Amino acid sequence: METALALLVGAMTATGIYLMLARNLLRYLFGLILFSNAANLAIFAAGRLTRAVPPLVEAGLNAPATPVANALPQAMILTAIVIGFGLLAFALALIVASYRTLGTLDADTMRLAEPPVAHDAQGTH
Amino acid sequence: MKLLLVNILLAMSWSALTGSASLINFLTGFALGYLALAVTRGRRHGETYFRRLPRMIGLLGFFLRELAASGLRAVREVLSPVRRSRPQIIRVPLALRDRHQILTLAQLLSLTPGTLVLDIAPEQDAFYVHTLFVDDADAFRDEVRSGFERRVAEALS
Amino acid sequence: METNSHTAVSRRQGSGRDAALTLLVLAAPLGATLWLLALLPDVRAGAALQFAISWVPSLGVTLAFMVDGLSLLFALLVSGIGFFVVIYAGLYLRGHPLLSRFYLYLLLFMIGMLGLVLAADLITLFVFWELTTVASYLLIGFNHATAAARRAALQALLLTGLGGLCLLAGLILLGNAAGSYQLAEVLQAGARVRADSLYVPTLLLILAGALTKSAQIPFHFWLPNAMAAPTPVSAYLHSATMVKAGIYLIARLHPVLSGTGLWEWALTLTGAATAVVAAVLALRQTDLKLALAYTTVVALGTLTMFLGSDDTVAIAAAITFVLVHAFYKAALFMVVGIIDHATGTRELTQLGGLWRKLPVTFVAALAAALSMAGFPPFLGFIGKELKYEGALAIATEPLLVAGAAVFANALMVAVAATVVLKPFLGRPGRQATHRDGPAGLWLGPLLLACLGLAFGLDTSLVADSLVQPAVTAILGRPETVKLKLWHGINLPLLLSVATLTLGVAAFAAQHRLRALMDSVAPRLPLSADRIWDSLIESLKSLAAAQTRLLQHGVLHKYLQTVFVTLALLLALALLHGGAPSLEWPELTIKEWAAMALTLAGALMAAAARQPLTAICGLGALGVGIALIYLFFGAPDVAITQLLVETLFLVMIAMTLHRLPLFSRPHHASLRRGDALLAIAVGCAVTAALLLALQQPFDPATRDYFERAAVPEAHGRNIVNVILVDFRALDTFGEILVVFAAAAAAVTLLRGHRIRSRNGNGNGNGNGNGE
Amino acid sequence: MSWLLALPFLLPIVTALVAYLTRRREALTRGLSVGNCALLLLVTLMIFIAVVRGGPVAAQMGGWPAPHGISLAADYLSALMLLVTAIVGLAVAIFALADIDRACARLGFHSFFQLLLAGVCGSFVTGDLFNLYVWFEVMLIASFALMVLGGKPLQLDAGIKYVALNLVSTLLMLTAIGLVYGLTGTLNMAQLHLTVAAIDNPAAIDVLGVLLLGAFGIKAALFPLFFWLPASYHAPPVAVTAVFAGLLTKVGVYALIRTFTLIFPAGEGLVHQLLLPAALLTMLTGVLGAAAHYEFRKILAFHIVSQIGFLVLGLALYSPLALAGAIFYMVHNIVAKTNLLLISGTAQRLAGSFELLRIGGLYRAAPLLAAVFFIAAFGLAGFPPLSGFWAKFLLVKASLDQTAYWTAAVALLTGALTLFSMSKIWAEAFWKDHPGGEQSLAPLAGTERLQRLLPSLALALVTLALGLFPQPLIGFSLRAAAALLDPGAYVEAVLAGP
Amino acid sequence: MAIAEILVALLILGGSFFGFTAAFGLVRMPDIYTRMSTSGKAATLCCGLLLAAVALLFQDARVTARAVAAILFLFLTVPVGAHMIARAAFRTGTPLCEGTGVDPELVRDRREN
Amino acid sequence: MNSPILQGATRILAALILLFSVYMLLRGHNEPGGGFIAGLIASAALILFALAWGVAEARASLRVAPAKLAAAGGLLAGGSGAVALLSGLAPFTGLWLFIGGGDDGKGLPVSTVLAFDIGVYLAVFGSVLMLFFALEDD
Amino acid sequence: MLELINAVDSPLLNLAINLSSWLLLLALVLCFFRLARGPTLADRVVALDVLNILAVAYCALLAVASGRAVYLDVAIALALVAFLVTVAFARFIERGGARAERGEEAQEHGDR
Ligand code: NA
Ligand code: NA
Repeated sequence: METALALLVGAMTATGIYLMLARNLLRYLFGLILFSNAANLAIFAAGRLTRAVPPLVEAGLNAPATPVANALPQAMILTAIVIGFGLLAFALALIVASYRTLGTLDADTMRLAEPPVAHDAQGTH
Repeated sequence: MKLLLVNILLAMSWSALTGSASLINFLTGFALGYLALAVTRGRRHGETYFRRLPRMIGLLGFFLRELAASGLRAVREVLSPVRRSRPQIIRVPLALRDRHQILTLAQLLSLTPGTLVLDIAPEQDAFYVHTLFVDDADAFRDEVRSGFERRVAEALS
Repeated sequence: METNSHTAVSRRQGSGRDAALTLLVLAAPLGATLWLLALLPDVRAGAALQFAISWVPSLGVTLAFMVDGLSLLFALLVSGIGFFVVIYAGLYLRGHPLLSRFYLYLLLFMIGMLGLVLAADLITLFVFWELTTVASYLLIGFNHATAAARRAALQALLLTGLGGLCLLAGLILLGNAAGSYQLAEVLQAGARVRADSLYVPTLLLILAGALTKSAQIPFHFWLPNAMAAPTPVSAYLHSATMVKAGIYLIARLHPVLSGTGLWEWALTLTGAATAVVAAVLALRQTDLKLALAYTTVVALGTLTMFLGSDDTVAIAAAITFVLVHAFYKAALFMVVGIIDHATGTRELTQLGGLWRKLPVTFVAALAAALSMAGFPPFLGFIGKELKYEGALAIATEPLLVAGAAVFANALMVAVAATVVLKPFLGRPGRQATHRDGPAGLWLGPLLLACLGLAFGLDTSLVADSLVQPAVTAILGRPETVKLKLWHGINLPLLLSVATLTLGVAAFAAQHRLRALMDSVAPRLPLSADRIWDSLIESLKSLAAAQTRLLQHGVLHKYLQTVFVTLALLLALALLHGGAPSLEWPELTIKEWAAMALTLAGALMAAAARQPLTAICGLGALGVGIALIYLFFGAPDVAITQLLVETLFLVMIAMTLHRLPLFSRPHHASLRRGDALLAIAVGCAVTAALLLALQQPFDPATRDYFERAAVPEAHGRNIVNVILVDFRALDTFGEILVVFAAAAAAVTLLRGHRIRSRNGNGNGNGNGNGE
Repeated sequence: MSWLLALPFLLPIVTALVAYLTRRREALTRGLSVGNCALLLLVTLMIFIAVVRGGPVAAQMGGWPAPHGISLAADYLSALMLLVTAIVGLAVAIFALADIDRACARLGFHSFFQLLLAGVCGSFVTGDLFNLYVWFEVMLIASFALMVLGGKPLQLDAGIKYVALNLVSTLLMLTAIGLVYGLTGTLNMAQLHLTVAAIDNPAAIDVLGVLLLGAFGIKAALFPLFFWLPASYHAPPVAVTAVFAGLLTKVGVYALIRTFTLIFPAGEGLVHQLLLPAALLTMLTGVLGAAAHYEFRKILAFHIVSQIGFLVLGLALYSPLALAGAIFYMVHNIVAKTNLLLISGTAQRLAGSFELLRIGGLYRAAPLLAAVFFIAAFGLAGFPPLSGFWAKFLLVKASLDQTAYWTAAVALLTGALTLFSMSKIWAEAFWKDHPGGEQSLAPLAGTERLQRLLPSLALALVTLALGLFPQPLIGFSLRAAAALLDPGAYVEAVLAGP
Repeated sequence: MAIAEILVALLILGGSFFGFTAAFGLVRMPDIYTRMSTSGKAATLCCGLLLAAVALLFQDARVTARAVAAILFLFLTVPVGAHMIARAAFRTGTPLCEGTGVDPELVRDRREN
Repeated sequence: MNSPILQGATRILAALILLFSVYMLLRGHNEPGGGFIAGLIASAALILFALAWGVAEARASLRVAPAKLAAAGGLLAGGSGAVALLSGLAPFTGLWLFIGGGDDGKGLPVSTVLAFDIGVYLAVFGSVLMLFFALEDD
Repeated sequence: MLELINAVDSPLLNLAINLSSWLLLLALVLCFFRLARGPTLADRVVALDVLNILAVAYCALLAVASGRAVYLDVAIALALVAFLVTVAFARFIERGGARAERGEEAQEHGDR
């Protein structure tokens, strides 16, 4: 089972990176979503898979009666998802603000911080 | 609405008290709660709720029936090899003015076979309805007025 | 010249305070000199005074000092000449607004130099070595407003700094070979060091430090440029003391490192070449200070040349010459300073007939020049005789050394003549604006020049107490050195005569020689100064090219580089360790479906031509992933995934109308490289995951959580128990992230409004924001 | 002890939250920020003393036994890093009083700054791999906010690159941690030390090591993953750059050191072979980048990169002396680099620009500033008797001791080129006259002067003190290095129970 | 119990059949409006039936409450959602399929605005 | 957006969703749910409201500024972790009180853990709203 | 081939569940076809909406099949989500997303 998930993780990572490499920031953002989902799935697979048994203890018992899914990776993923949401939301806000201010979504044309002309060595020292 | 919530709360308490969580038990609790509320509240405040509740249940039944019919109609239309539909957009004037009533009507219309509320006229006095199976636009308008609008008005006023 | 940037008014106002300051500063060299003089008898008796405190015991570094013959000689030079220089500078820079800084640097230098020559620990020595470099930098750049001074300061700093770095490496290697940084132990470990497999690099590194500091060819060019410093600095640092630090170091480590062919040849050849070339260059100069600077280089070359040997006479010659040179050169520099002050120029061609106005200065200059030219009975004569004797005593290459010495000395005679005769006795040129000036100004040069005469007349003053202990220290064996004015007619005397003759001839022909050199010089392919410039330039263009290549400012190329690196690293690791095996997964159809939906959504997003299409793809992907979580027993995750994914997509949809569309479809063919790269990384991630999964899973923590959730944490949803209890800290951090992200987004989206409301505050302006 | 270990992040967090609620009451938030930094200094000092006296200390959050719950742990390295963080934090907090304008303060500067400190402290003190990720994120998002605070076009442009590249690192780190968990079943770093050692699967360990190297390499700005740093550090307000320069990349280096000593000891294996060339290239490319620029902060930014190379070099050489060198270098560098950036801000405030060609005259107009710059800059270039000398000495000696001659050569060359850039700044900003004449220099006065110069002066004194009296820190670094190479005491402290 | 079982079986089969129809309608119907008309309702019904099956199977008040809540929620939201999209499509001029009749009054309304 | 149908539906829906979110929050310790999920659901309610009625209306009906909610949530979560200090326990140690129950744990549970989860709920709720309102306001 | 873990004991119910599962999966595929195909944005949004609702249905089916009410909560969350997405996207289309369909000139250059 994990093998399939591993392949899916690879495929999602690949599509994510492909999008991230585009010049358009919105595409970058979409790629980031894919990549981060892939990372979450990787954690999920890494904790080993168990079919359809949520890590809940039935009322009245002290421990799960049957083997249940590994809860720790789930907790990790939950944390990672929420953190990822925060980061992605910020990235989106950044993109919106950048577009408003810089007038483009093409990251390659954003050259304010690093102007394209090489700095001439012109100091008098 | 508040009373409805209180009623539900009462039903839940009933379930908890009796210790049985079955549906039957809940409904029993609801009925008991309804009675209790009707007694305690009397005529002063919640009068309409007690009269409205049966009508609301009626509306719900009507709604479910329509929904089922609508679903079946959709199935037939989708699955049959021959296209029966005659799509058209009809302007349906509204007699209702209350927001909630308009909303309910729109929901109902949308769930009726082959009809879909596209938009509300600028003066909020008419729906634009997309229909699939209507031959006669005027007949449809009448149907809406006498069927849906009346029930909605009864249940929610 | 240096002081033209401030007004006479400030000069008058500050002069009282300046004098007080000078007196205060004067206490330092005076005290040091007196203390050192008091040590003379002990040292002459052969005692080496030790003083050590623990500094960095973890590294075996002690703050250790030692006074033996060699260090005492140099220390006395430093403090003694320092005394005169401070007096001189107090008047020379009177009223200069930065005089206190000048003294600070000068004192810093003095400390550095004294520490250097007195250090008894290699690392301590290095620390003070670098201190002199820094002080020199600050002093060369003292006239900071002029570009030339800044350039010269930088040049000196970089060159001696580079040398210093080599020296550091060399000293560390030496310490490793000797097993200690303690000088006493290092000096005992000569045989071991010379036999060490790293002897050659050790020696070369140390020499690199010494030779750059002492301005040996090909590193000689910084010294003439350093003449941009105020004259007291030139007199003190760049003739009498600091440049001799390299010489001191060579002498200091002589017992450890000398005695090999490499040592001999390296020092002799470098020294000889330096002496000869610098002598020629000295003659060419018409700026008095520059001419003197080149003669300093000559002197340093000569010293280096002699230190290559381990013959007693050669060493004695070197030591004597250190003294000789210090006296006359410091005096001459100060004389030049006085001329400069009085006339406003140092240009030989514009000066003449100054002896009338500057009679005392003239006397001092004459005495110093005679010593420099090696006329009896000045100490310079003794030094020269000793040099020739020493040169002839050098076993391996006496002719080379003697020849170089004669040639260099002859040209020194010519330069000495030029420096004194033309300005003071030549046809009157630019007039001096005032007379000799206050005594403090001419006292130093006069005294120093007279010392040259006095020591020449009574050699015992220096021979027993200074030269002999120093030679003993260098050679590591008790030596007896006798200095005599008259040896009788011998080969050295004949060489002296030849020197004088040649020198006079050169003086007579100086204009023709200078013209010749001026016509040749531009045709020479190389000058060290120009090479330096082009080195700096090529450094800058290399830096610029590298920056263009790496830090180009194009985001997608940055990302490409990052991912290429990642792919290569992972590929390397996988090739290194072996890829995991792949087995066909056993999945139910619904699991396949969920995965297919996920993948299809991903592909749809990747191929989408419009943002909303991509978002729809992501929506499908979100549902698919949620289903996967659901199928494998993670309902909490599934719900969260759905909610978060949706909220995010809603956010995008909310902002999308303010953003532009993708302008044109991105043809897959255009980005085949990116696709390959992406696939490579994807494969690597899969492989990494599979590798991790190969290991049998250790369930201890999982089991613990399942056991403890209900009885100890009172919760039946183990995931939630982990979140709020077992690992509550993670959750706490995570809500902070979300909070901060929200606040940051608010900042971004509202920032411009708040800013425009409040107006632009001060601070955080960006220089290149336009 | 458990509370003492938690305070370094709890204090700034509470401060951040309260400061955000009260961000419109400026006097209050400013007082909160500085006050908390002072408190933080006290707390970290207490931790430091505790560690010096009794060795590594640990605590179990929630009282859940290690290795199941989240452990906090402070060994020598952590304690030292916490202390330095607090020192830098306090200096920057004071400086920010003058440097951060009202608009930025109202946008929440003090909150984000405190959160950044919380993230940094959390990273240093946690003994749990996933918790480390969380603290990294806290730090990262706070840094995002600070990077774009004020929203100038330049900041947004720089912010895009900063964010875009750092998010990649974050995701790599997350993936890698997930895989480490999959391999070992635990997240506790002490437990990982034991578990990984028992795993005979070099392929998996190599791959995970490389993934972590990539993730932390980006954070630490290692060659060739450093682009985000020079692309962005010149954009935000100076106080922000200063704290970034001091702390952010160092947390990446800390993570590298922690990971590759405790979890995947780097003495062998692929990562070990990769670290050395990466370190050397980082040193060289960084310092060359600085040589190409004439903007105060860009020069400093490239130097950050270069100096990261030195730090990683210490790890790559993997000897007690080398690691001690890296630790000493880290402390020295944090102090000196932060100070240089603070000075750049004051220089800009006085002379009107960060462009060296457009400013000058500070040597005469601001002697105190010149003095502290000189100490910081020459300290950075490794001149004795300043702290950088000992840092350089340790690393060069470590290289030579291990017969890594080329390494030593590159280290020395880098030192020389550092000197080149520092003297460039000195010559252009301080020595040279201001191109606009003396009237272009706006003088400092009163409180502002104090707020700007006091931190610089204090940090310069630290640089000087570490140079004059290096033994305590060198001795401590050697102990820390020994503890890193033999983490038995750390593991025992963590796993001993609550 | 057997009757409940049969009822549940019928409900889920019917529900999923409606679900399938909804999706099929999406593919088959000629324009956006007809697609929405058919699939929205079918999908709602699909969910309703399946949720009813759940309620029936569990016979537990809490489960039933949640199932009823889900059904109510869907009934409230699906038509609104459909209306929103339809309105958006309509307002932005998404083309109607061939042969769609348009009320002349509507044309007048729109012209007035 | 100004769609009467949406607006009308939202009034009811938002209330329902909020109610649902509280339900998810309170039962989260034993069944799927908890502070995260509940917070996200609650914010969905107000986002819906904002989509239908506009942000100003949503803000007004929320009454408390989202930032305050978020920060208060953070402080509540931190504070509930700090309660342990009073008992001399490690930070974030859960303290439980079973009101009206014996040692068998059958009483009504009140715990710092629940307070923590409520803090998470508020923080997520407030933060997400901050984000959305800012994006929508812009 | 198609097996559901924890299926109830009744063979009748099992059969029904299996059949339903197939039907819903098939529906999912069809839905995705429309999602990918478009052609208008509104089409995609409708498809996504239906996809979400189908997922709700699938959750209900899982609840029946596994006997766990947990899936019901997922269903409710999903229903909520589906509605939110639909409203937001509809609003986007109305606000100007349609310009994409009309293929208006893009403002941005060099995008790939
Ligand atoms: Na991070
Ligand atoms: Na940094």
